[in-house]
Amino acid sequence: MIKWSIIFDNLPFLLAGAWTTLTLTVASMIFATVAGLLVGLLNMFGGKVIGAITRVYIEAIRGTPALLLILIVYYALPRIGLNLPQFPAAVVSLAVCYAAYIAEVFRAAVESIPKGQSEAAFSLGMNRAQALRHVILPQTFRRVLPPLANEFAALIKDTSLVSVIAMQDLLFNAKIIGARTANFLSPLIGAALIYLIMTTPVMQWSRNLEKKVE
Amino acid sequence: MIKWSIIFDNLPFLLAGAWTTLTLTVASMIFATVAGLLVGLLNMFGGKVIGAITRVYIEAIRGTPALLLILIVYYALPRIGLNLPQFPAAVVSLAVCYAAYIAEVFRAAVESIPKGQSEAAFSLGMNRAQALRHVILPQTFRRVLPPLANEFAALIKDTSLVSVIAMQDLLFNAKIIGARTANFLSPLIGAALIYLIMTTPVMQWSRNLEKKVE
Amino acid sequence: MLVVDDLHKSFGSLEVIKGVSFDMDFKERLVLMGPSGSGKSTLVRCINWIEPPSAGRITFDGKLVEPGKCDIRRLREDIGMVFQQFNVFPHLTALQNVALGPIVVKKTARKAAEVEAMELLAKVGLSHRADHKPGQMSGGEQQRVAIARALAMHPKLMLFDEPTSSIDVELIHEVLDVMVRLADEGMTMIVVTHEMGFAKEVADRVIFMDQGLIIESGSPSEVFEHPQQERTLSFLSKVLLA
Amino acid sequence: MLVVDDLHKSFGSLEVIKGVSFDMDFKERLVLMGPSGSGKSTLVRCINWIEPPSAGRITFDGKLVEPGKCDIRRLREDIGMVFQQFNVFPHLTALQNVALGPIVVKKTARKAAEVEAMELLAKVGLSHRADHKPGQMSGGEQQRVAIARALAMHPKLMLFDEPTSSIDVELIHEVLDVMVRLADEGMTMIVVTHEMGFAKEVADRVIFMDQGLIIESGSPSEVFEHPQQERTLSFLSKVLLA
Amino acid sequence: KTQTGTLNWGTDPTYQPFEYADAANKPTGFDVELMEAIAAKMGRTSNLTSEAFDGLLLALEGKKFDAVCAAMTITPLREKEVSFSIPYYRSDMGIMYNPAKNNITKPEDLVGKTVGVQVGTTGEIDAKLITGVKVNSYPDIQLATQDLENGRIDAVVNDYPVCTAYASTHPTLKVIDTTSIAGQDLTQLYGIAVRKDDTQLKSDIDAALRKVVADGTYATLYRKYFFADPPYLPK
Ligand SMILES: Nc1ncnc2c1ncn2[C@@H]1O[C@H](COP(=O)(O)OP(=O)(O)OP(=O)(O)O)[C@@H](O)[C@H]1O
Ligand SMILES: Nc1ncnc2c1ncn2[C@@H]1O[C@H](COP(=O)(O)OP(=O)(O)OP(=O)(O)O)[C@@H](O)[C@H]1O
Ligand SMILES: [Mg+2]
Ligand SMILES: [Mg+2]
Repeated sequence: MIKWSIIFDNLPFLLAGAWTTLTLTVASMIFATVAGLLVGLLNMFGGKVIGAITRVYIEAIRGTPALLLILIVYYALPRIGLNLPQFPAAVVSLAVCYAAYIAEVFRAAVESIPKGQSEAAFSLGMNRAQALRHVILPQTFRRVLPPLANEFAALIKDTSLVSVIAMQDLLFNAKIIGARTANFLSPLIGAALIYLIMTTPVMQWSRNLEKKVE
Repeated sequence: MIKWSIIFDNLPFLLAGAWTTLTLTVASMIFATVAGLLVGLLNMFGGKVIGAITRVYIEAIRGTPALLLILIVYYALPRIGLNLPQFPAAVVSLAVCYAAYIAEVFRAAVESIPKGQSEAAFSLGMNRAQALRHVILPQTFRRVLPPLANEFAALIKDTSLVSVIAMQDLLFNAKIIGARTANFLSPLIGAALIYLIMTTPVMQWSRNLEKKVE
Repeated sequence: MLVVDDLHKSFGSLEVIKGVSFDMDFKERLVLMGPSGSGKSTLVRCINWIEPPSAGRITFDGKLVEPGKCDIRRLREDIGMVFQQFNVFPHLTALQNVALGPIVVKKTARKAAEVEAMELLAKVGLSHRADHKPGQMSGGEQQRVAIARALAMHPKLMLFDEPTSSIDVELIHEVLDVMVRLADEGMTMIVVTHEMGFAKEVADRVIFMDQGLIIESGSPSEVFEHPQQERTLSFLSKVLLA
Repeated sequence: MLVVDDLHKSFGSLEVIKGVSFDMDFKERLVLMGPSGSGKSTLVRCINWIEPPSAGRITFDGKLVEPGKCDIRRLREDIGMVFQQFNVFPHLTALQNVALGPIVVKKTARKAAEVEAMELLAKVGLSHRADHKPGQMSGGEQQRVAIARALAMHPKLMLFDEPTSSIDVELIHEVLDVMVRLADEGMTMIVVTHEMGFAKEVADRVIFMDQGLIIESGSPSEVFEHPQQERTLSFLSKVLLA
Repeated sequence: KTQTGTLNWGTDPTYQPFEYADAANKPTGFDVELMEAIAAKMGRTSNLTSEAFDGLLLALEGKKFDAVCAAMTITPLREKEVSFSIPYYRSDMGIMYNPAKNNITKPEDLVGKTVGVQVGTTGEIDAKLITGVKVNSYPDIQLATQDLENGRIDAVVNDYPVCTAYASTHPTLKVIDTTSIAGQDLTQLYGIAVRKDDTQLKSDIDAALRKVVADGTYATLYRKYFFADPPYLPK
């Protein structure tokens, strides 16, 4: 049923796709993390109006399929004059998507710091910004790593959605091999294994970090 | 940029797609929950060999893109003689996928019950099965509801992937409208709104339940 | 009725109980004291095998406790346990908490089990709370439910592991009162506690542990008033000062 | 130096402080007692505005505390607070914990702040722990770090909210010792505690609260030996019995 | 933006023999070589971008590239959005089926059966012309063929040359040639799509295509991929 020779013979092509997947993931993750931190902080401390706007953004993204969002972002960006080449466009659409998830990661981390910590900071005479900078955020960063690693693994997987619109990522190349060799299953299994090789260590790392935090 | 008339004129067609999305979600969720409970219990209490097998299943699924899994399940199942019609096949592939996530939900819930609870049960002379049935599981069910609701929302979104197996779901119909009216953005926005109408209450419900549990 | 002989317990490479031996008679009341981490909880938990010992022998009621040879679950039916964190079942009412053990383990008919559970709740002063769930109860009430739950199995020995140290200071007496009454009725019991008043009033013997060993043992007056060991003296002075 | 006048505090529809008035002088030591839920913590937290009062007036050091008019943050610099749960900063060493307030709030130079922090750690007996993080410390040590941290701001008043009730029984004295020394040095302080020994030794005045009101107030001997109120008597008898 | 040095165009390389990955997994096919030839005649180099078929025109409009050559049939609906070059290929419709399970000799035999098509193709439109046919639309033609082999569907309706290319690697499948369904002429003409306002590019491509036909390159390519002399020449 599975022809290993097909996977083996086409390994360079699969790996080329995996490389696209990986660079796309890393680039998107960087932008998503920066944007997510920003959105998260604005949502928590930006006041009523900004808080509401960022909340709508976060909830709208989290409630809509990533595939649909990517289609919207990918095809709408050129209409507002942002005519990016394929790779940057994919990065932007994934980052727009993941920034919402990562904003929630930051919010959850800040909220998981016991209330007593900020009360202790206030009781020393610190203002909100000082308490945030010197007491809350430093504690947040350790807690934020495990879920961020998880988002990274999720992002590796979600880059496969980009195959639906444009990019020659791992899944796309697997399908191309399937078309050429008239054996659909084998390259997909090969791709699945390569995805696992990429995601499993990240997820394991996330779990280890989580144990350490506890 | 967004032509509301396109969304409005094609609303029945979009809603027909949403109906497919919804029935598919509900049916898949039922199977995934039953299978997930089973896999979760086997993983925790099934002994070493079964524990390892279920662990591999859970980890493999969680580490691979759902899109890829659906392709594999949908196109590979017939080769092992399971030649299901389209809708049941879609349900099976989504259930196979989500059972792994839901198994982890059950595991996390069982592990979140303080150790003292099973110790108290043992100290009364209960065996493992009795402690599980009378003490642990009844407490688990309340804790399992919020994350299950979350998985339900995630499943609504992930049904959008079944357009790759030719199901006419909400996203698929939106794309058809886009092709026909030469305006992609409007029907996609319409679909996004309908997805939000389906997912937001579920996610809100999940959050409310979570607050109650605490 | 209970003989503990050269008991050892390690967690990984950490030896927590380093050879403890003592024995106690039917109706005897034993109080265990010692600094945090000295192994009191671990010792108590080894007795009903909730923490299986690493080495040593325990004889209970004339029978050697050996997993495989004797039924650990039967042993546990005969030994009641009360925890510092109460560990009452939050999804059940007080009545259901107390009746669950007999129904599930002893296969008592529900009706009969509930009748007895009501009697036990009356005994711990909680008749009016029978239909409440633990979430609506104070710590003192929850701990009394836990005691009634243990009693419902008609244990021959009761283990208490710091039963009052998670309870608001003005509710502690509720629980101590129940325990004193139990002792007066002749219950055999081992109590880990730092409540000096309780120890003086109730204990036949006080055992003082440090670093996994029994370093002193005797009647309350012997141990409290004339401690032989430096370590006991220093601990007692700190506890009494506090 | 502190005047609390008809203070009220509600959480939603639940009124927790129902009109509390008292005043205290410079160098006075006040002990607050009362059953769980009587509002002791809430009262103490209202004084430094960590919990903004719903009604009433607080005058501190001659100035009326009014948000908007006076600077609540300046007020908090003058009032040190020690919490039941320590609330030391887990990501910082003992030294950094103590030095952080002066550095961030008073803009003291890091060097100078750390020199003083070392002195304060010595004062609470923790010189050898300066470079350790809270995770590696006992409860007693963490609470002493918290006291040093509060002292680093040179407060005029120190608030203690059950500072010893999360600490192992044999480590409580470490913290009480430090507090007694502080009192001896003339620190003005309000202490919520049920440690009778401490209250008798240190308190100029004991205030007894119940259900959001002060029901009794006087010297320790007055309140402990001749309580006027039924409620005080019953509470004291329970605490003493325990 | 039109870059002078390159001809940026998009296609969906899952459509043998028009565009697909060769053994070295490089995109190749009739369309690919034709575009290379056209670009050469325009004095440019060909630069191919992959895109799912149903997103091609959208991406064109979004200026991700400037032309689309993807075995795309010229239809009035598409002509509302984009301009097409002069037709560069004429195709019939093919019906691919599994002779072990069904016997299909004419389009009407599909009544009561389930037919797989690629979403957004003329195959999809044509299959829907027959009343009583259930149509399943797949994102690419591989998936449809895969499901035909799995037996979930009874036939695949697609451009005839694509069907035959497929059947050549899947010997269990058979293809019939169809020129009309329900009285409708199914003969299709493929065009290269450009944006409506890009009139200069359209005329450049038309001119280059005529040159490719004139110097015989077109016929050579046709024989290479379809094993016959071209029955139709662009003009
Ligand atoms: N499950 C466990 N795994 C590893 N170490 C443990 C475990 N349980 C207890 N220990 C360790 O064993 C030692 C003795 O613990 P134990 O709880 O018996 O002490 P204790 O005398 O009851 O103290 P306390 O008064 O704080 O309850 C401690 O050092 C503790 O950290
Ligand atoms: N943030 C809050 N929101 C709502 N209710 C609160 C809040 N904080 C305290 N309460 C309620 O106010 C009442 C008084 O609480 P408080 O903590 O002041 O009592 P306390 O005397 O300090 O008790 P304890 O001895 O248990 O610490 C209690 O009923 C408590 O549930
Ligand atoms: Mg213990
Ligand atoms: Mg309090």
